[in-house]
Amino acid sequence: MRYAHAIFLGSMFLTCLLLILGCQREERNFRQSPASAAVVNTIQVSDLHPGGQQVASPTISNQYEESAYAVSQGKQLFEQFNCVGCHANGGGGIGPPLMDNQWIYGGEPANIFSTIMEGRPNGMPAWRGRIPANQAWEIVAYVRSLSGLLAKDVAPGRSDHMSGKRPPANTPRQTPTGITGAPEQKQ
Amino acid sequence: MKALRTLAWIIVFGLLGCQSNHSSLSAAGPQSKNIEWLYWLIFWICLAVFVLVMVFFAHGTARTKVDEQEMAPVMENPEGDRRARVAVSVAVTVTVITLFVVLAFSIVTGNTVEGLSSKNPVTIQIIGHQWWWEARYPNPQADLTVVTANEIHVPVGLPVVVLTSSADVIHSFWVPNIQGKRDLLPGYQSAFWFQADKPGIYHGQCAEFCGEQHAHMGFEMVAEPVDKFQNWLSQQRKPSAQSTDPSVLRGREVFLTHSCVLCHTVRGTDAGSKVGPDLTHLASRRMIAGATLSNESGSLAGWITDPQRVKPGVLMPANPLPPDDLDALVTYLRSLQ
Amino acid sequence: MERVSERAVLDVSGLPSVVFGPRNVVWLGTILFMLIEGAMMAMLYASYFYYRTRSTDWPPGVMPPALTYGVANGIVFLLSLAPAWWTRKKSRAGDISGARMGLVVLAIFGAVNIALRVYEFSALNCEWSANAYASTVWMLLGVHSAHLATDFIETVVLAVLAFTDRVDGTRFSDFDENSMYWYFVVGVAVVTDFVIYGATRLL
Amino acid sequence: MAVVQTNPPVSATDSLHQRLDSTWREPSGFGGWFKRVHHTTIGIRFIVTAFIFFLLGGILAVLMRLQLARPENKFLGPDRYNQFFTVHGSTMIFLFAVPLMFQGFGIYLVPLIVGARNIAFPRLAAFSYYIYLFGCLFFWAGLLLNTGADRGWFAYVTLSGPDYSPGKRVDFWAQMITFTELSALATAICLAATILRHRAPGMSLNRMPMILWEKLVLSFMVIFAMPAVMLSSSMLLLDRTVGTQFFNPAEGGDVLLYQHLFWFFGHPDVYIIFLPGTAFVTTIVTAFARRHIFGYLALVVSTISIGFLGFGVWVHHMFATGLPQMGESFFTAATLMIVIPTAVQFFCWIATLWHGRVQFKLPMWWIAGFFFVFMIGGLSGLMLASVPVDTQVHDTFFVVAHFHYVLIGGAVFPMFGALYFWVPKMTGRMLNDALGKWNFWLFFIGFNMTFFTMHFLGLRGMTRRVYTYVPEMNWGWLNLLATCGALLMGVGVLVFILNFFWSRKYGAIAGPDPWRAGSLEWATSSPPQSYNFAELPTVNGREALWDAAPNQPVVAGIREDIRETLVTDSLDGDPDHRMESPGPSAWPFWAAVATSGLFIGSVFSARSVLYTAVPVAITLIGWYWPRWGVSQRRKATEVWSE
Repeated sequence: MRYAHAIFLGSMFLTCLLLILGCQREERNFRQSPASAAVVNTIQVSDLHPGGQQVASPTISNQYEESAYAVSQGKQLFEQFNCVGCHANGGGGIGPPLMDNQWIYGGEPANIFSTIMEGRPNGMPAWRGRIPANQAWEIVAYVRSLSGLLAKDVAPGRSDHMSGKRPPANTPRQTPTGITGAPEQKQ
Repeated sequence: MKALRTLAWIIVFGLLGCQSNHSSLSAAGPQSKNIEWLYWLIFWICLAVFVLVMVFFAHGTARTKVDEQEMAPVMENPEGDRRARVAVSVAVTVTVITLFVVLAFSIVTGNTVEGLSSKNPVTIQIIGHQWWWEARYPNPQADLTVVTANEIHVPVGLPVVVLTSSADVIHSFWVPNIQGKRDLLPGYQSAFWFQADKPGIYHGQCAEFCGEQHAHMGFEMVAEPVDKFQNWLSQQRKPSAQSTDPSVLRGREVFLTHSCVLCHTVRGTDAGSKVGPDLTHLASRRMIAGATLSNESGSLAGWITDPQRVKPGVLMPANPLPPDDLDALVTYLRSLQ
Repeated sequence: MERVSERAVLDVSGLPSVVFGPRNVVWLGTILFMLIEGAMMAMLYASYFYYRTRSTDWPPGVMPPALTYGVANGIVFLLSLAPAWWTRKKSRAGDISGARMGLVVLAIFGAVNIALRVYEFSALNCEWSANAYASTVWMLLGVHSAHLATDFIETVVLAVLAFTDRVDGTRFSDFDENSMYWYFVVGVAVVTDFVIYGATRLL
Repeated sequence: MAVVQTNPPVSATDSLHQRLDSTWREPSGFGGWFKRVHHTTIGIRFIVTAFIFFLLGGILAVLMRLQLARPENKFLGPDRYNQFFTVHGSTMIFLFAVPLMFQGFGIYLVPLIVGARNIAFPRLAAFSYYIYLFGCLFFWAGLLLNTGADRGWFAYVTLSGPDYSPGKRVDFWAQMITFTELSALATAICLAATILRHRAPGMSLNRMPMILWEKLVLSFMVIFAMPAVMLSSSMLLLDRTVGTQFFNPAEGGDVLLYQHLFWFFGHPDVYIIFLPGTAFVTTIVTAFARRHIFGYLALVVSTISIGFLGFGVWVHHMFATGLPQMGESFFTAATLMIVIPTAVQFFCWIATLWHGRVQFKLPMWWIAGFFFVFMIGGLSGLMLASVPVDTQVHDTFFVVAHFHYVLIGGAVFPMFGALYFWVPKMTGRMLNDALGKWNFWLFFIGFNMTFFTMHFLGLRGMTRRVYTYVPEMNWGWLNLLATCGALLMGVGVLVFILNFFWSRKYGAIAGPDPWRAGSLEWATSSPPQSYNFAELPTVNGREALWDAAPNQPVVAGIREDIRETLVTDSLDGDPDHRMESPGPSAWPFWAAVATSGLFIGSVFSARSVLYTAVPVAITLIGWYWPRWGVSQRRKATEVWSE
């Protein structure tokens, strides 16, 4: 019995150590942190170069990609704001698919963010002023999860209202290939 | 009987304060009245049983209590055992009979409570959302369907049927003064009857844990005479009020160009999203934010600017509007009678 | 505490130390394990039929599973009862060479069962994520496969053990219990097959 | 077996003790700690660990009460509050009540009461403890790292499904279930086998003390109930990790199936928690009424019928879901029916006291507390059994009050009684009387202050699991009262801890049988030796010590140089054969480590099961693989039955 307490505390400590890596993934910041607003302001509206030119992707990390809660909020907003109307559940339709590794306007968080906020030619409307910045960042995180760019324990599982053949958590990891070419022409 | 009940509150429970309005024991409908009656029946039975058992336990212990430390065990007491056998048998018989009484009254009351119906009831569709209530008064003519949120009006004295469903997780619809609760299950649709007999405003509450803001998922049930109810209904059918007041128009502009429009509907404008509550007649409601805040300019402004302060985790985002935009928006919303 | 004194004693030194069947405590433990797993499977069957009541067509939106591998595996399961029975009989007699043979044959049967089981999954004609029915049949087959794999590994370990010089009386009773557990695995397999292949078509 | 009169050598005492001790002594040292398999060690480990989690769960309860002390309090916030109430409930049910009442006391007491040297399958019992411990640590580490489950101890879908519960919180909960249920099932097997096959000669079924009957019924309840929750939580986990559709309403999944499976476990589990309490009451009442229990047969039948009926009432947790009314009436009837065996037990206890010679010692105080508190809880249960009333009070604080009256009344009060009763057996020292009374009164008054007020809150419409409430509801001062009560209860528990540590140092020496009670655990020293009994006893009546014949025989002929035990017949307790009990081993520990790796890995990646299963198989084979020397020795000496 003498060792019982030592072992108890020891294993408690070890378990904590092992799990501490994943802990911020559970953070739930309900009130928008000023940081996310700051991120917004640094992003330039990218001047578009149709024709396969590579734009330097602004390297801004999206804090929400570390939070399972934020990604799931993004997922909810993706449906509620009717992104599914054009992009379906990532498979594409009127708009391009989001589950593959082709990113017409870049696959970095900042690229996607400005795609949402400023819109893109051929149908993608600009949402600046409509979607608050933090919600847009949540959507960005979700969009990136669709092609397996997020850690598996952050990406959402299957939906409760539609058949999710392959939930983002089970999507094989892909690398964004950046701007891949001219925007598709509408048929 | 009424006096006895009051006495029970005072004596049995000690001076535990005033009767609350929001209570399953101040019935305002035939069903809750029946349930209240059954509650008190079982209560008195239980009280009697409790007192009896405690008395027997206390007496049984006291009468044979000894203070000796080294007491040898009693090995045999045939006479005592015989008497105990009789006593226990009698007690078990009484228990069984009592349970039958409870069962019978329970089933009868259950039938009465569930038996409420009508050929031509007022029909309300209740859809539970995280964390608000959508209420629809369906009409064969689609544009006459009334859509409102978190405030349900019902006529006094008429049976109402509620068609329940859920948009996301399990919620439970409950107005203690009127009727017991009913779960709203995703994937299930069910019908549920109630009737209010006393006019008044009754608080309702989600009773099944449904996430972060389960605590603030309230609503109000306004029971009013039939003509007042009809007036309310026809008022709610109208599209939103059109005003020429410049500040109202300005607020309308703010509403339509900011994030409000992504989630809310105001009939008569371009705003038609179904994510959040319908705001067409927002100003006619007593409360906002799931019966959490009273519907006044100040609380409305606070709610719009920072809903997460009032209800952390709620799905409405913060809207840090410039002060004059906010004023205009509130003015507009307050004009939606 | 010490009550050693001149007193009556109940002498048990003549009692055996190797017993088989219900007398054996391990037998009781195995039975209890079987009860747990049986309860789990029963609950899964109940879930299957519950889903059945909630759907108008059955199987919903997918093809019923193909019969070939299921039936083949069912037959192999039933045939494998013979080596299990043989192992049991020989173990109780303390016949090590008989028990060895029984265990090896049983392990071969188990390997065939597992191989066929892999094909059974592909013959279910649905992905587990298709709908609740699909998830349930996958789980039925999956849970049973876990039983099968466990008992297969146990059989292999016992077969290896049987060829060492470590086989004492308790090991013989373990061979015996292993066969009994195999009966259970076969029994559950038959019921599960009936549910997956039969009920899916008949209901 | 014939009883023969012999004269064992008188000088045997000391050498017998030495021989037995060298065979049965627990290994010492750091490595030895992981190898111990004696049931007293494992039982105490269970009790201590579960008690620690009782305290942790209690701390969460106090924090929640502080949050609710006044309206719109900002002390915790919804996110933390939801984690706290979920972890509080899950801890109290899965990490405290079942492990302590069923497993801890069961593993500690049952082998002593049946008069055996050790539990059946001691290594499985050790495994059961480690897996439970790892489950506890896993779950609580989650809470400390903000991954505490936050969907209630029931985790209803779809709220707990992948769509509405992002992250790993619910997965932690679901896998904690697997840990603890595996542990409970392992213990159930050990206890059932011990009770059925290791009873002292002469202890036929109709002479088994009530506590053995209760543990036997309980083992079977665990065996049939726990698989249901393991299944539902596995299905939930699969839904969340690999995208199965068990509970997705859009794809044929069903939210009510989850509730059926959960409550098919959940209600029997209430009895799994409450039945040990009744057995403690029976035992303590018998000891302090100084007479045999009245109505032994009735109590046995009651216990068994509660075991059966407990499985037939689960739907009364689902009355508000709107199931067909006929079905609901059936479950009302079943629920009321279960009152009958419970009432029979109460009447038998009162009759026992009525015709006994009652010594009102400390454990009896807790039994009196049990009578008062559990009666209230049971009677409010009567109200909940009635469908119409239930629809009003379901999911309100009335229910919170009800089940705390039932569970604290039915489990915690008897538990404290049992601790005051048996801790002297475990430590060898008596607990302090004055501190014990402080403990009792603080806890009792605090308890009633906290939970009696909740009845009113519930009737006034305060629903459960709310992190706050608006001031207009006028619930503030009742909540404040409840919070004060909770603090009082907390102080009461602290007094117990104080008492325990004080008594370990200064308490009066207990001696083998401080209460002069009748069952076999009092026939050996306090604390018991490593081998429990120098000579295995035989039994002549229900209270082995009271009913012993003047020259009650003891068992002879069991080997002392190896860990040999006696196996008896399930019905009559006649000696059947001798069996070697497994000795110390670290394999159960390693197997538990490997199994935990598999469980924890599966939370993060379903695929990981494929490779984490390998160490599990290796450790299990290592556990099983016989040592060469042992098998050779056995081959040389074994006697085959004909």
